[in-house]
Amino acid sequence: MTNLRYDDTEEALRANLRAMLATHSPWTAVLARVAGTEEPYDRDLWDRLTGELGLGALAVPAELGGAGAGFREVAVVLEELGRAVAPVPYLGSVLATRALLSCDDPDLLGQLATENRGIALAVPFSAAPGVPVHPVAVWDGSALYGTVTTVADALAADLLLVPATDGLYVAQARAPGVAVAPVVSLDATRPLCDIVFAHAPARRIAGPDATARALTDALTAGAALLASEQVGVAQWCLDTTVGYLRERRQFGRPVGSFQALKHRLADVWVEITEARAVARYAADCLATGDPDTELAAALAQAHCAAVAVHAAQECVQLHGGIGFTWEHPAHLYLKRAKSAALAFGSADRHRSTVARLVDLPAPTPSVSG
Amino acid sequence: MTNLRYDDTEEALRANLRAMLATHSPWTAVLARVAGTEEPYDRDLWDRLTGELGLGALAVPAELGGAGAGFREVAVVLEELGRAVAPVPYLGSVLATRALLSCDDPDLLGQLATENRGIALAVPFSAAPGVPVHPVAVWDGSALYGTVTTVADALAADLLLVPATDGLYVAQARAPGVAVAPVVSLDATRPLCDIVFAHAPARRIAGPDATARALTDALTAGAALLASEQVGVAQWCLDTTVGYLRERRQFGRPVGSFQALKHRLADVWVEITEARAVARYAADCLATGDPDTELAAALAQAHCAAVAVHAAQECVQLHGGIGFTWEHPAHLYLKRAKSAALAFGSADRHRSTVARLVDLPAPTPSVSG
Amino acid sequence: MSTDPGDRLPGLVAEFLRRHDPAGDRLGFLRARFDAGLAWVHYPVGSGGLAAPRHLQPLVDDEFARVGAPDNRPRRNGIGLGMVAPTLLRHGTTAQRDRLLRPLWTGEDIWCQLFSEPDAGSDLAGLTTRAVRDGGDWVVNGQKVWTSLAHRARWGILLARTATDVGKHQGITCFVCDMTAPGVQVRPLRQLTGEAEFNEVFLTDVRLPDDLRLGGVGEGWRVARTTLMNERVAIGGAPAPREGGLIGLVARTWRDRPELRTAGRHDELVRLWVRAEAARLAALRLRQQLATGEPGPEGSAVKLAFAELAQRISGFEVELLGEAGLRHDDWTMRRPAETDLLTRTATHRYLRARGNSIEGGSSEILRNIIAERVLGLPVEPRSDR
Amino acid sequence: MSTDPGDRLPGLVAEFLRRHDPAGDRLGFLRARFDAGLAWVHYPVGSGGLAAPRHLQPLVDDEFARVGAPDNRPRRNGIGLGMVAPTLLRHGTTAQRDRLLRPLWTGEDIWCQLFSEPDAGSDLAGLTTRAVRDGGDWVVNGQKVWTSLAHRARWGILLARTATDVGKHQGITCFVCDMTAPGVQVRPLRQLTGEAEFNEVFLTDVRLPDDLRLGGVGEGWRVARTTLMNERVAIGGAPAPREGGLIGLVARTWRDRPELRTAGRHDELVRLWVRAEAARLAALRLRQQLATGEPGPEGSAVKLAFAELAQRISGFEVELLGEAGLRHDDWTMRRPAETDLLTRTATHRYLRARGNSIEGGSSEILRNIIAERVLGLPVEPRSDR
Repeated sequence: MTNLRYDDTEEALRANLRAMLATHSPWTAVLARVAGTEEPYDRDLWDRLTGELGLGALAVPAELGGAGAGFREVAVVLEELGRAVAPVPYLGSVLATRALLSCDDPDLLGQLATENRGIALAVPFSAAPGVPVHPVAVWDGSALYGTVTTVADALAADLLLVPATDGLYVAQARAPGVAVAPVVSLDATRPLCDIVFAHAPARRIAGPDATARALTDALTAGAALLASEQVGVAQWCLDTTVGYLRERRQFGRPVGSFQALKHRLADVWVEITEARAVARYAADCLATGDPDTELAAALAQAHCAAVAVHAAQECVQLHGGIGFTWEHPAHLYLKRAKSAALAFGSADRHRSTVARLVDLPAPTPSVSG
Repeated sequence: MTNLRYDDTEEALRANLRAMLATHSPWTAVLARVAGTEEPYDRDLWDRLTGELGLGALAVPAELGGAGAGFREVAVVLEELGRAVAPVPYLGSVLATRALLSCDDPDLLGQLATENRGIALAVPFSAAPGVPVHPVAVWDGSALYGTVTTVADALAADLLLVPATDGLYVAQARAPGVAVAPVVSLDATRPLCDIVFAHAPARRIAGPDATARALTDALTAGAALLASEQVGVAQWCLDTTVGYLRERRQFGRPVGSFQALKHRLADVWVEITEARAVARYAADCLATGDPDTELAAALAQAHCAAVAVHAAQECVQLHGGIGFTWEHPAHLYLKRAKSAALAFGSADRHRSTVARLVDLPAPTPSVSG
Repeated sequence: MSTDPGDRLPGLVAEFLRRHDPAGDRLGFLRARFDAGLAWVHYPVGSGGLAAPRHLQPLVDDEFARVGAPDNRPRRNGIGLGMVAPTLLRHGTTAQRDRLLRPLWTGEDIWCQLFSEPDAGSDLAGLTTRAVRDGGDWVVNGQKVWTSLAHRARWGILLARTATDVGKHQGITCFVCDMTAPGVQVRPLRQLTGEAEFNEVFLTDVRLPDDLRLGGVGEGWRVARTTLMNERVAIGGAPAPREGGLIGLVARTWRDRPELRTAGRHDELVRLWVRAEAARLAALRLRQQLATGEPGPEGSAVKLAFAELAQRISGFEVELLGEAGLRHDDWTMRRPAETDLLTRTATHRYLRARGNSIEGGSSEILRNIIAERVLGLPVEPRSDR
Repeated sequence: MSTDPGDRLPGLVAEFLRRHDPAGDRLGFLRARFDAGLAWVHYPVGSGGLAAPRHLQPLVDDEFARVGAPDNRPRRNGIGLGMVAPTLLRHGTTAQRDRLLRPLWTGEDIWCQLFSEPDAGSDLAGLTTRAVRDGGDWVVNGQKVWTSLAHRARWGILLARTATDVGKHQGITCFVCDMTAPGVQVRPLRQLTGEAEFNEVFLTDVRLPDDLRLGGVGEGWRVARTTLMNERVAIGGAPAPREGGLIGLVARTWRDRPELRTAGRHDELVRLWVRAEAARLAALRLRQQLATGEPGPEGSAVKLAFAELAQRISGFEVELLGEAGLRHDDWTMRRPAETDLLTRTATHRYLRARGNSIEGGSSEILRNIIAERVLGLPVEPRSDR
């Protein structure tokens, strides 16, 4: 039977990671970075996470030099990174890893795991599982031409996995012919970029069919795992709001004693409780290769995106004026939550997928009125 | 400019009617009738309303013997009847009157106004404006065959207006060949029936084109005016709940002082404020023949139905256990509100109409994913 | 032989079945099953169990079902099995457990719950039913309401005020009320569906011997909490397969009747399906977490979501049906044996579901509990304690 | 000649335009228009009006607009025109009205509102800024926050505590604060959009002569109520044509970009359109009811609905855009002259709209006001008054 709890290993991983993030990436540091440094990623933190905790290769099989853990652990990592809105390219690296696992390219995977090289899948962050992405063109089987917009985590990558007309290619991100241009992102803690390939040298690692499968697998994993990040975001928002309302006094009493606010926070708690179960289910399906994975991933994004947005909106609202300022971290979570709602396709698209998979057909458009 | 207020004449009409209903149709009487008399309508009350207040012919032009008032006044009457969930066939008579006005049959209209004869339009209560109804068959231009189900207010009618294959017919409801069978209605205060015509004598009063127009006009008027009834229902629910929560004490204080409940009732009040503006707009458009009438009617049912249902549900909920009993009147309003949400087409259908009229096209079903 | 109870249980069931004929005397079979510790395996030995982990129970039930053994008709005695039994287990004396648990489990004794009062409402602790000591007895006077099964019940679990000079929560004591005792009068209470599932119970000079007191004098509120937390889990938390509840009913209507489909309703239906599945997974996750422990305030979330979903789904169903949604089946006053949501009309489901957020702890009370006991938000200023 | 002001006004405007060249000196023209009573015709004669019905104002404005006359740039001085002017009219002395209303109306004097304080939050009356009498002056010390336009303002309407030995509402007095006075320091306050529309204002030994006191000593709360009720009407109640607000923007995107359409989004968009139109009609109805009177607590509903709609519509817009919704335009710290919701990205609108339910009376406070002052529900038990 599917296991929706966190097991002891997962709880230990969570505790380690949370402690490291508390020390090395408090929200004040994230805010300072967002507010104006040149470097959008926290490279020191990323080095620690990949070096000390081995997160970069968490999902790479042990025989290829990876940590050999599963997607359940990856999900716990994402939950904690979401809770800290940590500016590290972890999600992008998981996505690329999942694509490579489907391509069966053990050399490249092994290289990634042992050399800790950054890698990203060059597709728009909004690309949804099962929807064809616009491929770049190929010249003579060895050079790429074209543009991919709004890519997540590619700014930090050494290697790019690029869906092209006749298969999946790997290119050096800093090679001549590759121009990576930062984008002003709604969520500045997850930098996005546009990539222009103009005769960029590249090597083909999979044919068209394997590419389609690898993309679907990667984007499905992205949708399934992002749900855990969303749970982390939502939980931080709830915890922080509860903490604030316990202390803040108005009208001669703690604001948290006002029943209307209590009931709204109780509702957020119920939503998070459900979102966590959904996210755990998605991670467990992914980890065990359950045939329900496609549904679980669609369910995850049909449900958890709105929960994170709602929690973040309530966090801003119930902090009152202070929550509307740049100096308070609430907006980092609001922007993360709202951006994540667009990642891997909107909830609306995932609901269509759910409907297809569970046989709830849309009306056939015949009658009007 | 459109007038969204109530004018002095309308307020006076409201005051008279409310006083009469308070005296002759308190909720205790309505409940007793619903709980088990043979006669679903309050015939005494209906006689008073048509006789003393002349409501039956309110919308019939003065030159034909009617009261010559307009649909704005009719809307106020419906608001008060909704507030009292009064078991009288007023809505059905308004619907038939509107159909006759479109058919330009002054004789029949005059007869109705002066003789106070009950009349109903034989279409399902759920029939929506602009959607073709299933017509009954005609034999030799003078007899009807077929079944019409779930008709409102026809149990009380002397005359039936019947859409048939080649036009609109008028039939005696108690003639041989007409079988009117009561239905167990969700809203027992608005009795429904099925009607079977088996060689029922009838007279044609309009051809196919005029019939289509008359039906659209009647159902549009129904949708527009029902909104006022829904406002009356919602307002009663809010007023009654507020009154109860002001008195009821729990946990050592008035229940109405609990902020979560206060905020919910404030939200209901805001909804009713908006629903009243929408309902007034629909009534005013109808009264002045505004070209926006079709939109106003669709807007009315796209918006006001849910407001009445929400107010009734909150009324049951916030009364606690007592609101769930048969002895408390809240359920009469809940059933009225829920039934009204299906009358003249669901909110979903009216939203489609809004979309068409204001040029918000549905997607063309081509891309899947 | 393994000492893991999961390994031992199938053997115990098989052994039991060798000795007892499932096709024989029904009551005898059930009593024997109780005595063998195969009733609720997580209960102590002697109280129908084997002190085994709670999650092994389905394994045992499945095995008995497989061979066609009679069950204890759990839906006929939901209050007894779901709420009273855990309360007796935790707060009852050995004598009370020995006397009451077996006939409860076999279904010989139906139980009801005598907590709610008309004037107290959600403020359960504001109850005014009095129990006054008279020698070795207690004499009870008062009125209870919303008592399902009172007209069939042998026993009721009763809260009564035994002291008025202390805080309102401190003055309450819990009793087992003998529903056959003189002075107990049960009247049907008709609800907005037209049916009477519930009752009003009038208690007039009802004498209860002190050995029917459950827990200490003045400790009734603590006892009631066990009952109530189990109630919420019982109401919301039954393990259901996907589409096992109301959503499955609506989904089947959708699949069977293409003419009802519109784009707007499609979106609403899929939203409801997603929410129902999320709630189902949350209930499953809670059940996995509670596999060994007792229900805490988290169970409130499941009950809260269950009520909201039942209301939204049944409301949607009525609208989906269009013309048919205007028609009801029957307003006749009836006394149904159990809440029947699946075989009657959509209108009945819609109306009955209104009660889901009132009965067994209103949704408002559950939100208070979550806010205060799970989130730790401050209580409201109160003058009554 | 008719005595109906509706008949007289066009003649008065024509007469005025014969004597004053709309293409001439802008300020001179506006001052003359004020003096002629054509500024706000429902104000008294001498205060820029003619004591005419309020609903005639658009008629006058349209006539001036038709001939291309300069207007007073109302959006640059929203607080002054929308909230301060009615407050001065109701609570100001004749001398104050004579001195302050004309330059306010012409736009010579920009106004700001010095009510909110960091520690008081929604509990506005919990303010701690002190004003102490010193001879003919008052000396003010404290801090204000969320002050839009403070960096451009000539005057501010200020609440300060003048007594601490009375109930917290009774100890407040209202002043007109000279923003050029020594001791007034204005600092930008950056909001989550990256911009700084608002300011913090530090008041250090600011001396205000007693003739800048607005209303009686200790009557500041009553004065503030006039300001706040007008604020809510000003924020939510501007008469708009159909699709005049954010919904029009989204509707145009929908019409222009068929590739963004899905069935689910269609349903959501139409629901939002319906709600926006309902809110617009409600605001219009309120305006018709208030044609002659002053705004009451009912205006809170309009502001509440406006905030919720702005948030839902802009949130929908971001999701509708898909990939483009992930991209923002600019996080640079800026000092916009006015809230600009229509020309920037959907992401900016979404973020800025979060403030709509906080500023100018939070949605929570507005619900309290509706519940208590419109519905008459009991106030919460309070220990602070």
